[in-house]
Amino acid sequence: MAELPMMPVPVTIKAIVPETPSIRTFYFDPGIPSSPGQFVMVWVPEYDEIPMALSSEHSITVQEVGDATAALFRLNVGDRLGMRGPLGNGFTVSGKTLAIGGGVGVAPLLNLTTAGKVSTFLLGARTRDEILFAPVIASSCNLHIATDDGTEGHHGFVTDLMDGIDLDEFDHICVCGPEIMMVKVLERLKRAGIADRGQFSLHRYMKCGLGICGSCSMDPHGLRVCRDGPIFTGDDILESEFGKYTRDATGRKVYFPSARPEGEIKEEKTET
Amino acid sequence: MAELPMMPVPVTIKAIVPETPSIRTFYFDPGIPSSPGQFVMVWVPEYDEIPMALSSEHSITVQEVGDATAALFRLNVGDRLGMRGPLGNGFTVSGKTLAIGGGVGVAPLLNLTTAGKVSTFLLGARTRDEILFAPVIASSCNLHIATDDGTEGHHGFVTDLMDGIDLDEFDHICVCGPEIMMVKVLERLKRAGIADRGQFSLHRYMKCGLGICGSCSMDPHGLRVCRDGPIFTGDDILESEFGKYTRDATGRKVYFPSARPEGEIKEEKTET
Amino acid sequence: MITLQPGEITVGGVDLRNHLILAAGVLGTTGASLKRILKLGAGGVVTKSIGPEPASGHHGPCLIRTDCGVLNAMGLPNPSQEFTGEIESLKDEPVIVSIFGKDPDEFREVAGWFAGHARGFELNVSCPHAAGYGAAIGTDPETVLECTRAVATHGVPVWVKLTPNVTDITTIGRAAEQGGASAIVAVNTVRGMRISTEMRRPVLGNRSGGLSGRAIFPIAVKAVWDLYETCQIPIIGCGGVSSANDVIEMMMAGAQAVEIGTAVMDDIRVFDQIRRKLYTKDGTPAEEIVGVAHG
Amino acid sequence: MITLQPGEITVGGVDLRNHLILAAGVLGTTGASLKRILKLGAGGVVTKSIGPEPASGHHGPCLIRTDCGVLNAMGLPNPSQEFTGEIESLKDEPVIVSIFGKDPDEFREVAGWFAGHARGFELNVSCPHAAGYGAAIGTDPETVLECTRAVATHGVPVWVKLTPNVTDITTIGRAAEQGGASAIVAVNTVRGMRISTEMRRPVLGNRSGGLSGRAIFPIAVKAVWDLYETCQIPIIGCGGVSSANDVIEMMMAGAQAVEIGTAVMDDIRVFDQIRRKLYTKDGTPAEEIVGVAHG
Ligand SMILES: Cc1cc2nc3c(=O)[nH]c(=O)nc-3n(C[C@H](O)[C@H](O)[C@H](O)COP(=O)(O)OP(=O)(O)OC[C@H]3O[C@@H](n4cnc5c(N)ncnc54)[C@H](O)[C@@H]3O)c2cc1C
Ligand SMILES: Cc1cc2nc3c(=O)[nH]c(=O)nc-3n(C[C@H](O)[C@H](O)[C@H](O)COP(=O)(O)OP(=O)(O)OC[C@H]3O[C@@H](n4cnc5c(N)ncnc54)[C@H](O)[C@@H]3O)c2cc1C
Ligand SMILES: Cc1cc2nc3c(=O)[nH]c(=O)nc-3n(C[C@H](O)[C@H](O)[C@H](O)COP(=O)(O)O)c2cc1C
Ligand SMILES: Cc1cc2nc3c(=O)[nH]c(=O)nc-3n(C[C@H](O)[C@H](O)[C@H](O)COP(=O)(O)O)c2cc1C
Ligand code: FES
Ligand code: FES
Repeated sequence: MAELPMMPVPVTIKAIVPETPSIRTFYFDPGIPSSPGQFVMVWVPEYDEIPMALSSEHSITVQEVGDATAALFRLNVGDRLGMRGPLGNGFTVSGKTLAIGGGVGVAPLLNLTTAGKVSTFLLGARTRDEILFAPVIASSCNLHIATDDGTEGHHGFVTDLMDGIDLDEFDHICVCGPEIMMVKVLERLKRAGIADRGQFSLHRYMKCGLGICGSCSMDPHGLRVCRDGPIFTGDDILESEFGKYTRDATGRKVYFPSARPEGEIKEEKTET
Repeated sequence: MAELPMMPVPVTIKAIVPETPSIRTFYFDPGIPSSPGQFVMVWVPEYDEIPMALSSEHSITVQEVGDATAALFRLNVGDRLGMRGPLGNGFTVSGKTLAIGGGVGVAPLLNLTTAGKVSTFLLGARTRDEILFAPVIASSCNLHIATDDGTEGHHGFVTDLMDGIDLDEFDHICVCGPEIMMVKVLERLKRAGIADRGQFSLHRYMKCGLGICGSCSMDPHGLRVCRDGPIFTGDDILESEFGKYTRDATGRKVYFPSARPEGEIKEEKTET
Repeated sequence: MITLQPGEITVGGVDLRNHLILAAGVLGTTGASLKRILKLGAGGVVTKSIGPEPASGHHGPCLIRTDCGVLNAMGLPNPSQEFTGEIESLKDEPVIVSIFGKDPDEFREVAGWFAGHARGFELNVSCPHAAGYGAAIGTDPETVLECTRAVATHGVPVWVKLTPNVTDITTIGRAAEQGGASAIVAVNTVRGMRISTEMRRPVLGNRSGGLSGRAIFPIAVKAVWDLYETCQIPIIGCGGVSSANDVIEMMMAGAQAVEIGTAVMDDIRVFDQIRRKLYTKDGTPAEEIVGVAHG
Repeated sequence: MITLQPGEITVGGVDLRNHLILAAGVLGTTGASLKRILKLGAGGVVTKSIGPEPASGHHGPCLIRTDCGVLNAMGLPNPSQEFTGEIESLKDEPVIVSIFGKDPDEFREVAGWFAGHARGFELNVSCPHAAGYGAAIGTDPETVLECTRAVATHGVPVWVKLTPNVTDITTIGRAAEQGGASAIVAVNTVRGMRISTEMRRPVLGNRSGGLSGRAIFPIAVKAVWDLYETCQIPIIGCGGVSSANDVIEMMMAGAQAVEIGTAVMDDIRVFDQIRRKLYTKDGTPAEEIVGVAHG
């Protein structure tokens, strides 16, 4: 792998494109030579440094969720950010690829799609306004949309769209979105006996991005999302904390709402 | 140039060959990949670290003159030394080369000679017993010998041998020996208008060998013998301290016996 | 290269599988991560430093690579008492729990939570970038002595980890020894800072931090050397170790074992890689190596 | 990159041709060598440290390369009073004479030899490997104050060069300031050691030495930062500077100029190389850069 980055590289914001009410794409220069699925640690001076997927070598696509992202949203064209990256492994695809994205998780998949590596894209959003990148995706591949509220495409979850597709046709299924959604995808792949074809882009709390601090370690194998990932194949995370809990900045466990208090999903039951 | 060396590399003494009553060659392993004229800093544990030309990639040829060389002379086959090197620039030759060596100064020239780069060798020594490497030199090129006491070859100085040779025939004249001898060689080259063809291997007090401490700096240009040298072309050292004084470990000047108290050689006068 | 005899060892009252210990705060936030490093060849592991309250640590950037090193100011993020759950399943493993507090009482309290599980404690009196903790305490011999004594009451071996950022590290080492430490760990990170010239501000969220990695190896060797000349208890070398030869070098300076942190960044398999080179059946007994450079 | 306006500057009472000064002990043993470095673009040069008696320095090895740095124990070799002859011909050049002694009287005496020639003095109270000199003196604020005061009597600007090997460098900086220093130079080398595992002994003839070069750059930046927060007199940054960006970084930490030593090893033309990148006609005035990272 390439040399790990050193000091943050200063980049200048060249354009800010509102994508949805809560998501903006920040185009910056110089770009970060990278491959789809890799991420950067974005330094928002005076606030924090946070991980962001590269939606292209010249952009990050950000959802405002807290302090640092809010600070980012207050920046203007001409302002500067510091970038450490590219980090992580990225997607590894060849042959026929299905992409499944939900919410801002579409960002790393966009990069893969515009590279011409995706043949079919299942795109999910809460509502019509929150659909990300539909036109550009539609121009590169076969796009199917689902919205929770039915305002566009299929009325329901993006996972429902998987039923209308012959999963077995695909060599790779690249997935990014809310963890609960990704768990559902993994369950389906597992049932189809092709969990190993799934490539899931994971989010965990990250401090160093270089595989040294341990804040992004996952149970039970201690895989580091920043360095061993952020992309993991489905079989690597089948019997893991994935979908059950994550950790906050202190290292304490935070359970996903759907996960039981014991932190265990009985997969068969929750699915039926 | 190659990476500068870091920690001393331990080598094992494989053979010790007495060359003359005061000079021995220490063969060691592993060898130091290098080019003729380069040197090493030789660490004699418990004593000191001293500069020595490589007489081959696997050997140094040492004259006992003081503490560290005496300690070296007490070592046996199987003992270890530390080597930092190769250091310095080495000789740069092509075409026809004349070598002129005196005393232990023959060492770096041997390396050049066995590489087949020398066509004629003028070899000087105090007396017959002190003649260094005559057989091996004679087997590679044209050898002329001079001894101060006339016990072998020409009775007189090695510089006298230059009179019997058409200097102009040679593209390079590589020289190493006592500084007073080298000065005489340079004077002759200068008179012949070919000072620039001379390559002189210089000795100055060295502490770091890496061009940083400054102990080997020469007047008046501040050339560092360890890094800019140890080989200098004649024109580079014509108007310099060369032949006049050197410096001791404290940095104080030490005048050569033949040099005037003012530290000036009036070249024309001393020669005539 | 000189090699060592393989086999279990005991250092500072703690049984270890080999001489290579994971340093505190590096991949030590979860039980799973510690287990992974043990599986990858570490002879023992030190946990992330645990304190009296859960803490998120400093704002980012928390860590940057520098020339031959890493500069970090994590700010001692830790889950506090909840960490007991992380290491429950590691009861039979060589786990040393690193702890910190602002005074002897806090040290004793935090240690109390782990007294049943930990094979040993390592006192972090040396982190250079957490106000009121770490080096704020570890530069004063008297406080070090008292914190050591407070934790020693639990009857579990106590290692005291020293900061190199003092005029004379041996005064602190002697204080730890007098306080009842079973071993000294030297050293924690060297205080440092980098500034982003483009942003016109220090890079780290905390402004300054601690330097680790190969850059500080000579500094750590010197600290171990000095401590070996003054203290009787075992010393564990830490700082920039990244090869089998570094391990031998630390041991010749006086260390009985080493801790390795930053080198996992270059390759998480570093323990296994070093182990393969360090041990051979006909290797030298470690006793013949430790401190041998003192002549 | 941020660039500076070219032109002469005055720092700590000394007029310099630019912000880049040759550090003490590096290629500073002869007048010719100093002249060469000036010709190659240095804005000023500091000589080898000169003491009360000629000294040969430590036995070798005196210097080895390490990861991103150099470890040296030269042992303050110097020609003593005879050095006056070396710099006579440099009367019109920006030459700062580095001096050392074992007490205020020795400092004053040595300074006296050069009072006519030197544009300034730099007091070496910080060399970590010369028993009784250097850092042996520079870790005690009171002694630093007195030595500074003793040399200041000559009426020539006095820079005091500090060691980073102390618990709190600002106490020493303040002492220098109180003693009448015109500037503080931070830092000298960081104490360190390397051991040859094959030889089973420390490599340096003196056993331990001082670390310099890029490895210590973050340590030096932090020292400059801390001093800037406490002292009023100008600070000159030293330690690991090897690029134009490093110069700007040191200045943002609070330095008005920098000294460069070890970087000459990679390329003796380093001053010229940095100068070409550092200065542009439309560069920023240095006043707007110095200390700017303190916000
Ligand atoms: C590999 C990776 C890629 C990501 N890509 C994107 C992307 O393309 N677009 C996008 O909008 N978001 C992305 N995220 C999530 C993004 O990092 C968080 O939304 C952001 O850090 C929130 O910071 P905040 O200060 O605004 O929120 P806070 O108020 O600090 O926290 C809100 C939530 O964000 C998460 N978070 C906060 N800090 C971090 C951190 N240092 N590391 C990881 N998670 C954190 C936590 O879950 C936290 O509960 C990615 C995360 C990872 C790990
Ligand atoms: C580039 C170079 C190549 C050399 N090659 C050879 C060689 O092939 N064979 C050989 O016998 N000698 C060679 N010498 C000379 C050799 O380095 C000295 O003879 C040796 O250092 C003497 O050490 P000592 O402790 O035995 O003597 P000391 O008693 O210390 O000194 C005797 C004299 O040796 C010289 N000397 C001592 N230490 C050093 C030092 N660190 N650097 C330079 N000179 C020193 C001084 O002129 C001194 O007056 C070379 C010197 C240089 C600079
Ligand atoms: C990311 C990181 C986090 C660290 N956290 C701690 C810690 O929590 N407690 C502690 O005592 N030392 C901590 N340290 C210091 C290391 O344990 C170690 O002393 C130092 O890094 C030097 O060793 P190394 O060069 O092998 O990394 C940390 C170091 C790093 C790089
Ligand atoms: C070979 C060498 C010799 C030195 N000699 C001296 C000296 O005589 N006096 C002094 O104050 N500092 C001396 N130093 C320290 C340097 O002046 C400087 O403070 C240190 O090397 C850090 O700067 P750098 O990283 O740019 O080299 C020496 C450093 C080296 C490498
Ligand atoms: S963020 Fe530090 S190990 Fe992954
Ligand atoms: S020996 Fe140090 S510069 Fe040449």
